Amino acid sequence: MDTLLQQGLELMLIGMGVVFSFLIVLVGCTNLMSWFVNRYFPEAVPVPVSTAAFTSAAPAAVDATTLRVIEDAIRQHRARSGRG
Amino acid sequence: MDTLLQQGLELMLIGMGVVFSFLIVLVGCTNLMSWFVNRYFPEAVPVPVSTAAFTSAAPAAVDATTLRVIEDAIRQHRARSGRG
Amino acid sequence: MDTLLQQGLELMLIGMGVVFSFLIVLVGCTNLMSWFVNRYFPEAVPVPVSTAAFTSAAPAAVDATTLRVIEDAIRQHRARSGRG
Amino acid sequence: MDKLEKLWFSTGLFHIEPGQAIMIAVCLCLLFLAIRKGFEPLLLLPIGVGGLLANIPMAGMAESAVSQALHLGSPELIASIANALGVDPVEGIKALYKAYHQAEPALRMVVHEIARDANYSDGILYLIYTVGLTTGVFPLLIFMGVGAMTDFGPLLANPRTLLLGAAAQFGIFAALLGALALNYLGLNFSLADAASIGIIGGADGPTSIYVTTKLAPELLGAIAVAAYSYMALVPVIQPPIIRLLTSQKDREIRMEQLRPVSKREKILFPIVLLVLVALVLPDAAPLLGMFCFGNLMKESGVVARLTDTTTNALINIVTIMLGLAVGSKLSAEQFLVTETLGILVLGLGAFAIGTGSGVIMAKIMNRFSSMPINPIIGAAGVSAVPMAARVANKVGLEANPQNFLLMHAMGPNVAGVIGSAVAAGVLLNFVGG
Amino acid sequence: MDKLEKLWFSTGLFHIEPGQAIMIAVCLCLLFLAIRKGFEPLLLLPIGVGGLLANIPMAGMAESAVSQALHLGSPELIASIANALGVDPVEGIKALYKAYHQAEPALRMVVHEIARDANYSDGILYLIYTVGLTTGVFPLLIFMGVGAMTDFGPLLANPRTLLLGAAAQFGIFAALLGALALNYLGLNFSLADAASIGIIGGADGPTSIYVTTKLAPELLGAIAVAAYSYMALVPVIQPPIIRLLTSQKDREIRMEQLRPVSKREKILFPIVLLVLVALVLPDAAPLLGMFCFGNLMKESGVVARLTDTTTNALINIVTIMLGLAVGSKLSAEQFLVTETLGILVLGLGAFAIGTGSGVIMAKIMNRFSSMPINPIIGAAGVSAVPMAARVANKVGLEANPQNFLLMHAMGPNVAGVIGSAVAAGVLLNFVGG
Amino acid sequence: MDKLEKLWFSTGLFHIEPGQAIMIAVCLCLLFLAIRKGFEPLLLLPIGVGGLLANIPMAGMAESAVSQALHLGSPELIASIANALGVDPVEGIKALYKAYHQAEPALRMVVHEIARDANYSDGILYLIYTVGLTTGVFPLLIFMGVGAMTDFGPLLANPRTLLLGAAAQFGIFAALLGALALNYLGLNFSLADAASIGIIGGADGPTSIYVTTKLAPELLGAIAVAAYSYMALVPVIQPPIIRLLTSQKDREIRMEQLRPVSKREKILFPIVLLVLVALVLPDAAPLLGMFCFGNLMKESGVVARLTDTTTNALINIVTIMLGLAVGSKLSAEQFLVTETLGILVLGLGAFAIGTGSGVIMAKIMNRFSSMPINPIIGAAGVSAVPMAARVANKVGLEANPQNFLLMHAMGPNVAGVIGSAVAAGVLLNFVGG
Ligand code: NA
Ligand code: NA
Ligand code: NA
Repeated sequence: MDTLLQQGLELMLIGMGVVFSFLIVLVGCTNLMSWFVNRYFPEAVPVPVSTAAFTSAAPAAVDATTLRVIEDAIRQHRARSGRG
Repeated sequence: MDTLLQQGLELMLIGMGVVFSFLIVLVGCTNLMSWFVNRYFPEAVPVPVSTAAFTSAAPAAVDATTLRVIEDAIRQHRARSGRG
Repeated sequence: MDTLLQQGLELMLIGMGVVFSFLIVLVGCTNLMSWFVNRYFPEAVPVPVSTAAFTSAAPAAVDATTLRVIEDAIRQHRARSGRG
Repeated sequence: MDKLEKLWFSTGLFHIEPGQAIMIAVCLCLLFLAIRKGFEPLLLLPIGVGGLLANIPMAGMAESAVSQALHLGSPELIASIANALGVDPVEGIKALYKAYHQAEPALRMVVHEIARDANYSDGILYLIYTVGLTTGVFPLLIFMGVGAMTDFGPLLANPRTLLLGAAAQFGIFAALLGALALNYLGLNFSLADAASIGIIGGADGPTSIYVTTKLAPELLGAIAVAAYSYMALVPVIQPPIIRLLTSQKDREIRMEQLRPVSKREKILFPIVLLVLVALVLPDAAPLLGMFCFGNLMKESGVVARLTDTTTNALINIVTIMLGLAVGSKLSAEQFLVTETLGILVLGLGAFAIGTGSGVIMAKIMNRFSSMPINPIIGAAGVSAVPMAARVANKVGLEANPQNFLLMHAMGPNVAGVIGSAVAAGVLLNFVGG
Repeated sequence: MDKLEKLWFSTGLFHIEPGQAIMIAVCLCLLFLAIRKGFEPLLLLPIGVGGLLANIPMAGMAESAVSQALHLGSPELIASIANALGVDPVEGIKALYKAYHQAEPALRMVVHEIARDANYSDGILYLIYTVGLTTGVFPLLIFMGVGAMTDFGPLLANPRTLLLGAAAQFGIFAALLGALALNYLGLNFSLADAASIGIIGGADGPTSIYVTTKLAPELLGAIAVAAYSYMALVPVIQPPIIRLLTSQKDREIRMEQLRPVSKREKILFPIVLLVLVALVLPDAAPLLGMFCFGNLMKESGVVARLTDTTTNALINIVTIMLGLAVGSKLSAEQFLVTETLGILVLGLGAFAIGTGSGVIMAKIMNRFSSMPINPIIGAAGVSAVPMAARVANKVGLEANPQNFLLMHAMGPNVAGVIGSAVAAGVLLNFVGG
Repeated sequence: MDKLEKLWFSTGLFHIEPGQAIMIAVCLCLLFLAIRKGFEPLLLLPIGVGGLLANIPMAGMAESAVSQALHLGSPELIASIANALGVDPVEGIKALYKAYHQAEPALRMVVHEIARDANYSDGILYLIYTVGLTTGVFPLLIFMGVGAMTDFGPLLANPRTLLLGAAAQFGIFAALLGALALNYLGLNFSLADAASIGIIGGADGPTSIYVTTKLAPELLGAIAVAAYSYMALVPVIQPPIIRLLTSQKDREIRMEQLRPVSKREKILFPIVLLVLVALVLPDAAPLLGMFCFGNLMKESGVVARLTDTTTNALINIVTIMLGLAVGSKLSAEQFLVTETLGILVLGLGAFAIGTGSGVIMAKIMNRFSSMPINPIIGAAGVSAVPMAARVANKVGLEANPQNFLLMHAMGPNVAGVIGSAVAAGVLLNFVGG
């Protein structure tokens, strides 16, 4: 039992150790990469940070009615040949 | 042979019996459920029965030309990166 | 070794032979089919040859902006219920 | 040059058997019906192509590696297989194949390996069939998609119409009896065969295929073709029967506007149905379970993206594969038999009787109920969604141009789907088990 | 008539066990939470239905053919299986099943064949589970899709926030220890069980499922339910913890506008991450590999049609199947045990501790850094994308209506996904290996 | 602490072999070509990532459980496997692996089980490869999708151009001979290898992959990479060859407007082609059968929803999986050999010779025919649809700004697809059989 808890503690130490060291290294590599890219391959117009972490959560650029119309169209387009 | 036909008859009796009894019970449960819902959880605006049993057969709410335009758009959108 | 090269040569002869004879036969059948169709089942308005061999490369019938609007709509429509 | 000879020996013309030629012609007819006549093209087109591919001599696209090795292999190869099976090669291919199927799994794997080493591999149609149909996965996924496209609103507005869906299943059992009766005319149908034939009367593709693959796989080709053809022929089959069994006065009956049905009822119905199945009819659980799952996804409205994929990409992919797999069963030795004729006749009978009993049930219900039902909609009880409902609507309009029965007919129509799934459960339980 | 008796014997009511009834009720609750309360419906709805189907008596939809044969089969059938396994039938089903699992593959195939010949076939949920989860394919495909929907822009604009994602993983290991500690209270968790429970703190569905199927499949149902429920409860769980650990002044900290990130950086990041994983952490390669693949497809912009399918048809299909497969593990004997209570408690603890450690890490970083971080965004380090980031934004606006933290919170939020994948790799390496 | 040691032992850096490092670099180049240079990104991106994942040390994502057990397992584990195989462990891994592959299926399952019990499971790339490529399912499904995206209109308007598609296949057999000739330079290509290399000249991805997986799977990585790279390089490879073989006068030849083609002809063509294949060339049936199926779905117009899914969700999903599966074959021991150089050279030669013979064929046809053909379009006969046709159009416009050859070039272009499928059939029949 104790050995089990001990194993658990060990695992925690190693686990958090690996997680932190890996992500710290990743921070380093990322900074290096960004520095390198912006230093040697700068882009004319840099892309601004998109306003959401998920394309799926992209902002609604279309008003509701248009959207509904289009959705109907899509549904029809798909359902063209009826039941599968 | 006869036994086979007999088995068939038996099967018919049981089969139709089960089908009917099951669907009669279902009628009961459905009525109970509907009564219960409309009694205790009535909805503000009840949804009218849609005009088709298949969403895929949904009425064309978009005029043909719009539809065609949109379909082209969809096709382009999908075919953006050409042959698979 | 020589036998291997010899096999290769044989394979080339047979291969090109088959490819050519098959496609020549296909030319014949195709001409026959086209003649037959246009002779006995002519279509009122024949479909003009589409301007690309791939539907995916279908002509852009929609201007860029409309396209973008519609794509947003589609994306929203799909992403309606967020992350999978 | 021997290679040229080998070339000629490797053509289809050299090896084609009359049966294969006939089946290719049959499949071309199916394609004609699907494309030109619009007979359920979503399934008959893939089925037709699948059947055509399955009957290409030497290609073995619908056969396992072992079956190809036995039919196309060299004498040495066959000898080594016979040796592995402990059978004398002179007993012929049939005997070898039988021995293979009766062998223990481990031995079968050895034989399969011998075939593989001789460069024979399972045909793609065989693979699709094995993965999708022997497991029952394809019909169940399609049933899920159908559920996600079904609206129980009309049924909930008038639950009594469920009984019409029940009555129409009589066609199933009538055809079952008919099949057994045909044994007296020299045909040879087991109870399992008869059950599979009967289920054609369910007028529901996935249900028929699901039951047949479990009870009588060798009849799958004929039964699927019959089922989908007659579904396409519903506008031809049903009207005369309806007219025969109803008076002009019957057909003119006006039905009152259906009450609006709340979203909550629509969400709860598949759950109620599912629980009921769980408690009463476990044998129908796979079919109705997936059906209710699809419908719940649709009505809940909280998983729109899943519903969208279920009713489009997923059901379309499965439909293509299902069609090819069914077509792979259109082999000459299985299809070009008198039994097929019997199946076609019985299937037609099943549809007719189902239609009739639905109509009659409606008339009986009118006896005992104050609010009248137009007996025409009883015909929609055979399912064949949504075709049968449209037919009912059309016949109704002929009798009375103001009489729009479509919505009223959708109730029995979807009820018929449930009804035949229940019947399928009974058959699987009593015949299969 | 004996058939009527057989009919009654074949109903669910006759066979249902209390456990199954309770599990059906539990699944109905899951459906209620998914549909009415909007708890991660994309997964809890399929899981709920899958669990319901799995608990239908006699249907055996979540069981292998052999298990069905043993539980539902006739005495003769069981005797023949026992005979094949060389076990005395009187030792009971459990012993037979154990013997079956310990038997050699060839023998198992023989037994499976006996079951098949007796008309028992693998249930569809069992098939989906076997094909998609035991192989790890489903969670990996979903991870690919999630990668294709993730934008690392905010993270690249402020890479330091990766450390918040690291700190938040502390919840995983705390819960792991907690699980082991619970053994003193009479529960019985192995190290593998504890690791699977801990990973709930990763607040990442696919990661939890991937790890659990490899380390403790019998806990899958409970763990998946806990993981997705708590992800849905993030808006309830996190705010109090954040407020407890931060002063009003902390929460009002304004963070400067993120710098624009170039397309090139976004394309290179998944490649850098992938190479780093390859060199340092092979055990995390499957999860992070597929994740980076999806993200590279998205950011490269040259395979839009693949990205589109990955983030729609493919991920939706897999999500449905994954849900059903997870639900198939909601059996009474596996779920209705005190361990499940422990799992629910520990899972909640893991979320809370992860949130807390993320916040504290942010405060520590503020000690040593000039440009301050609003500690609220530390809470987003648990991932639960994008819910946790939205919560952080909301709490931030309460403290200061001008304080828009959403974008800043997305950094630690996606960092949390990487962090828990790394932690999963460590657990699989040390516990699994 | 021993755990720390285990930690270091479990890093990739500790285990990486030079070969793996080089292959990772190679894959990064592939990604660069796909993303930055736009080389067939739809396939080269997944292939590149697949190759990268396959070369991650210790991860074994492209290896079976047994292979992982042998390469990564403890001495005890290897000993128990050796014991099961009846081999002396000292003979080394290679010997064990060989013995495993030669063992009977049942024994192999036992070994696989030993590996599974030691917590090794088949890598995901290995699974995808096994399920999709060894069965041939992936290339066939992609061919179906390509068929559903192909328009035979231009070909039907001028069937003679089929001959250009035939001539261009000469590149296949020239490369085949070349491969055999290279044996004199110390390389070591069997007839099967040579056939697989030759098929690169078919300029058709799925066909090359289908043939190679059947004839020389160990060359798959190199051949697929060569095939797709050269397809992307068509705009570089073809123009000089065309100019070399044609005079300015040749290139200025105007071709008359193509006649309109009726819908019926388009529907009948795939059927005619399919029947012809059935009667003459069964070996090409799988490839051309699926191709015609896809095209029939498109032209029939009655199954629009199936066509839509086939050309989008389905082909995209399969493309992703196919790419990963091909990439999984980019292992150091298979790719970093002189043979690969030979393959790259021969592949280029195949493209060049195919282009040339197409052009020359066109000039020959002009000798015997009244209505002239612009020899440029002969180059499109190698297929590489639609790139080669666009190149022909571009070269034509250079010669004469009024000379639009695109539609005329589409004929030989799609003819080339049929041509190489036929050639593939011959090779599979004579080399594989
Ligand atoms: Na029915
Ligand atoms: Na996390
Ligand atoms: Na070609």
